[in-house]
Amino acid sequence: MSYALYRRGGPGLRLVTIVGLVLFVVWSAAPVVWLILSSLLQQKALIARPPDLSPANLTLDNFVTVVASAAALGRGILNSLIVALFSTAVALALGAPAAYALARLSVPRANAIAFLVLATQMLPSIAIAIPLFLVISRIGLIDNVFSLGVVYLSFNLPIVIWILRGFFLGIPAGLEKAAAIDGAGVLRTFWHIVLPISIPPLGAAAVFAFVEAWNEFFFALILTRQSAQTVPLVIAAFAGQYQTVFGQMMAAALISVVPVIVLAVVFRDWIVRGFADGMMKG
Amino acid sequence: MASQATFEQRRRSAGLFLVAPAIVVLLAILGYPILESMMLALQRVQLNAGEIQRSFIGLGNFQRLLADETFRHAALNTLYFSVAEVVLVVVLGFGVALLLNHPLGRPGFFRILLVVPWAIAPVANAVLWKWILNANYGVLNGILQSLGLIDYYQVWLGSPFSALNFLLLVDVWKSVPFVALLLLAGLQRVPSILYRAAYMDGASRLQAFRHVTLPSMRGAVAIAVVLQTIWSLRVFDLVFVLTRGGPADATVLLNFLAYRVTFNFLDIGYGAAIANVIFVLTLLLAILYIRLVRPAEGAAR
Amino acid sequence: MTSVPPRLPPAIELRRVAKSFGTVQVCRDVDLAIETGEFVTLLGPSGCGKTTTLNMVAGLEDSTSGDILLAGRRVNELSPVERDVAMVFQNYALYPHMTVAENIGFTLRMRGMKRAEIAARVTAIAASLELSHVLERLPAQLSGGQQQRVAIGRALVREPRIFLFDEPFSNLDAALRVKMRAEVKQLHQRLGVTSLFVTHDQEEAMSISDRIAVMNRGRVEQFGTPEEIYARPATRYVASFIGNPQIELMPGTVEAADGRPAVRLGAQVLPLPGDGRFRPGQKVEIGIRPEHVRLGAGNLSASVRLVQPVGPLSHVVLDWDGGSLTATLPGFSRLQPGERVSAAISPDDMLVFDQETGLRL
Amino acid sequence: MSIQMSRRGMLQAAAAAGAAAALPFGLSSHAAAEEALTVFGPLPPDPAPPGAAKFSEAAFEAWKKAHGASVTYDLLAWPQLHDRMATAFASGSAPWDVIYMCGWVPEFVSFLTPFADELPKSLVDDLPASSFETVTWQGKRYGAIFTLSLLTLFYNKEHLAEVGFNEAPKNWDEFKRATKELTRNGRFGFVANYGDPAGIGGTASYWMAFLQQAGGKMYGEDGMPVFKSDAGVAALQMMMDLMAAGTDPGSISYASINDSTNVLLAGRASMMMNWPFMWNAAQDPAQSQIVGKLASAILPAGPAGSASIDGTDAWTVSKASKNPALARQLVEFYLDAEVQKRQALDTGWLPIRLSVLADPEVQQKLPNAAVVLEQAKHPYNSFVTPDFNQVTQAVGTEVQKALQGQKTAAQAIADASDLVTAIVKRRG
Repeated sequence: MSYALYRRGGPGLRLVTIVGLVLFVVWSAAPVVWLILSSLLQQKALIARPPDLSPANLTLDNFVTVVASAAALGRGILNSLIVALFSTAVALALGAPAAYALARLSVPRANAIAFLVLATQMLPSIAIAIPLFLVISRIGLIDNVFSLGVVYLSFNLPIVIWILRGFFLGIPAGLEKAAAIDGAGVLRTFWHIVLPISIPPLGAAAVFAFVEAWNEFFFALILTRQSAQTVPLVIAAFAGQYQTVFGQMMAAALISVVPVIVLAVVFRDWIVRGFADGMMKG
Repeated sequence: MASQATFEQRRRSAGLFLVAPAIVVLLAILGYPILESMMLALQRVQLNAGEIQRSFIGLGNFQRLLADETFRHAALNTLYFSVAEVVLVVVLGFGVALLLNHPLGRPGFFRILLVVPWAIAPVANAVLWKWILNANYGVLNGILQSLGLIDYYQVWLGSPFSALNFLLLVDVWKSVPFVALLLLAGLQRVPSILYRAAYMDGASRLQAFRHVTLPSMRGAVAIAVVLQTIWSLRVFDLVFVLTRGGPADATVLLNFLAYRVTFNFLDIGYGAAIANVIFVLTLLLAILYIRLVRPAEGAAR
Repeated sequence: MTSVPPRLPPAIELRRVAKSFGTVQVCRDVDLAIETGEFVTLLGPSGCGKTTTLNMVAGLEDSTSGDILLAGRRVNELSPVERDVAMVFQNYALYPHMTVAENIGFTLRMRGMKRAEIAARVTAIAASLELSHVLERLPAQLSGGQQQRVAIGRALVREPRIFLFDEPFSNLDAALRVKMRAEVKQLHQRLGVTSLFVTHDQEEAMSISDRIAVMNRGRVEQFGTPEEIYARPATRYVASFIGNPQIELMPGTVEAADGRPAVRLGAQVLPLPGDGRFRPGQKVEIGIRPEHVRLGAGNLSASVRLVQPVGPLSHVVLDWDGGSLTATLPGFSRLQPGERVSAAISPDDMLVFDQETGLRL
Repeated sequence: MSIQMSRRGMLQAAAAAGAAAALPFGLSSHAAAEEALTVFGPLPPDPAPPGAAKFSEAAFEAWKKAHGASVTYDLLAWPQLHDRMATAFASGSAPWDVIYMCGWVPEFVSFLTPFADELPKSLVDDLPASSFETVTWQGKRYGAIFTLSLLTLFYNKEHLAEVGFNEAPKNWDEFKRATKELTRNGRFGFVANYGDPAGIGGTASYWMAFLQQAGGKMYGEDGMPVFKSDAGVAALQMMMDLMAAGTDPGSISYASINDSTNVLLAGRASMMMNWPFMWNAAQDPAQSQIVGKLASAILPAGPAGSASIDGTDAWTVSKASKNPALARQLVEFYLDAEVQKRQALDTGWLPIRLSVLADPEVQQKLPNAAVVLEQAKHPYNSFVTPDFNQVTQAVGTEVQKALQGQKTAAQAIADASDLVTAIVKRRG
């Protein structure tokens, strides 16, 4: 068996991989397909048994209605974009240097600090919601997209630090030494060497932070009123006490997924593949 | 213009300079709320005459927990849910990562598809699954019946055990993508030279996986496990939408209980006590997992 | 009271330099003075502290105590760039995201040199290293030898005062290693830049160095020219580390035979040089290098156990009363295993070490 | 511009917004002199106020102009109302003047002002006296119900006719028999949402309706639970019997009434207990397969007659309001007879004013109005207390256990009684 074959696998592994990929596609896509169908069907057809998929029931009404509510959904998307981009950018800007410091710069008690940073995530958000609301309302920043974005740092920053720290720990020490010899100080080493070779994990961390901020519901519920409402609240508004307008809710959900999908398309290489395989060879 | 600090001192001070902003920001956001929630856990809080009245009762809330059967029940549910979720998510996530790392799984399509379950807003996700799992008009029943796998429509969320496991299934579905992403990035960091070495050493593919891939993935797996532990203990919206903790408290997880007690019962002190128990429990589980995944702490250095 | 003529201070000087990580002492009181233009190798097994010493000279690690001087100036607190040293790393440590040109030019960029000048110098260096055609490639697209040359080019481009090499050839195959060794030596001869080289390969060290510092457990056991190290090892450790095949070491006791000192090795008694270095009853260890064992004449009776021809030479392993002994003979030996031979060793060729201190007597 | 989340006629809403923006700017110069009110309530199709839901918009504009007031709506999906309110109250910064409540008056009473005591007599006299029960605490009236929302029985006329019922079951025995006979052809006789134990419309509140039908009460004069009685057990036994007779087994998993409503609307169940909003939903061909087949009746009588529970959608005024008088006037406007009529005709939410309920136009458009009015003649106590959520959580969970066969009715009621006693005592 050649090495190439060894790495790629023979027909057996190939079969297993194909079956696995098919299962993966079904597992990931089936509920999403149903989501798309739901958004295209009248409620009447959805509650039929089995669901009545006849073309007569297909309609774009749900989308028309949802898009017509552009005031709410549009503002929600805009707010979510601002909150998510702000929170992601700040989380990376603060988190990447911190992660690097905790991974490589012999900061005293780095492991303990890193663990404490993570430990902040172990207290449920429910527990801090009321005190947080109190503080933010005292300073008059309720219903403000940026205060919401700052609150999102409370979970985005620690996770970004943790993800990146893991990767920074794996960077060969020689690179930093070479940079030091080449005359780059710590900050320039970080900027010119560490960050460029960490684009894949940075991409993953950015996508993570963006998605979490984009979809966050609980803090958004408590800390916004009308003007800073984010997309999840707009979506949730389709589920009332007595009626859930399921098709419209799914249509709104689909629309709200688009930016994340765009992000995934743009970042799909960076997220995981990064540079040529074996970049870290040797 | 020599600075009077040595190389390592300079690195250390640069490190402090780089780590400080993040810590300061975190402290500024979370410091007071965390301390406050710990204080609240020691208090009895009542809404009276238009304001909050708080009285210090020491460990009274925690004593109450000991006698609270719902809490015990919720703790057991949570333990099962959390452990099962971490295992399932990491194993499935690893599987997906391996698939997408294989040349056949490289096309960007798979990677985009991977992100989708995670990208759907949890609110919408929970409602989507509620409809899928509906006992009367749910599409899962429809599909299984038309495939001949079931004779009658099943009440998936009707019995305690089944309801808890379907809750688990939905959360696993939503959680796998990120962990897979993390592990995929980790897989691509495994130096290919190690596989060459394994090949030279005559290791079978399985042995190479066991002795090259797994050990190299320790760090990534550790992060995935710890993060997933934290998240699985924070599950709330799914319970809120899918089952409301029912039937008969079968799907009450600790975080949902903390929510219920705090926001539905307005028993804020007691709710804070439950939240703090979750905190301690998460901390212990995280430490345990870290120990399990990294048996030799020094070996990684 | 001799008057010392004014002379340049050593290019690199270490004074009682020590380094410990927590309770682990990696380097103990290392003293070393390297003259300008010298090519010095730190030689020793892995974990002996040689790389740490190199890193301390480079400014990549702090010393716990002691002084590091470059050209007479204490540099303990200086950054690597202020020390004006260049370094070639084990595994090359090329920046994976930069092209060859960028890798080589990075250090110039860090000094704020103008783009055009950087390009000119990179081009020149690349030409001298036969890298011109790969300048726009990423390191991952290069062969091992090319990566090695890029690493050297990166060090050369800034024309440093000192070159440091940290096991630079350990990833290369044997033939390439020998070739690169020659290239580095020629480079040194051409440029005459003070160089400090770290390796665990004694042959590499012998072939490339002006002087060698043999390190063991954080200490410099001996610092001298390759010849001194080989012919007059200061310690038993140095003797055993240098030389291929390894020196034979045999414990024995000093006796007086016919009024001359001799050493008893098992049943055999071998004469020692009569220069008064030895006291009867002294516990010693005798080291005999293979090329000093002369076969066909003498009073040692031995039998052939193994014959290993290596081309120009043959190594013959012998069994005798004192233990085993290796002899090196020119050409292809015709000896057969089991054959009995007689051997002679000149007292002057014997290296005698104190059994307790390991120092050569 | 406040949020316009009505899901119907969204285009009109957008058009209206455009029109508002196009108003001559002279009008807005009065802004400085305006009194500002903020109203916190649910988004339609849950019962939303004029201007938020599409009714009485012109009248609302006129009212604002006449009172020199600006009104800002802070509207939220109903399921999230309680949380945001709880957070705001618990943090001591609730910025609203008029607040929607649904059985939460006792819970939040300390943040409210008993404004309803000052409502004009003419208005109060036109409201069912019993409508104040859920908004009265310690003798003071803190809210005004604005829609008569009682549980009644909704049924599929066609299904019932198939098994020989020309009208709704009148009593428990008929109810059980009908359920049993209707359960056929893959359909179920009855469907409910027993998934969520707590709150109004939760499992416990259904049992409370049965409890009153059996002649029982939740609390005694001293405020302690008294439902550990024959009536309490009989009520639960009735639910269990219905379950066995042919309640959709999925009922135990339906966490919101919407889940079970869909079963009835799909024609897959024949009867359910539901709120007045059901009527319009069933007539909408986009979501209903039983258009024209729905009928409504008062709930079947138990040993003590028919009885129901109250949805208690009410307007309250915050204690922190800077302008409580204007806030009260706004609530009076919401309860204005003409506004009430438009509310009924345009949104399907029944009025609370007796005169409007008796209006022939209303009765003709909403045939169930008469039924609800009739139901209102029977008891419909929802037994709200400050710890209503906690009590219903405890009771509802025990009821769920009994419905699943984990406990007998007597056991479950005894356990529930112990739990509720502890809750009431802890309140002190």
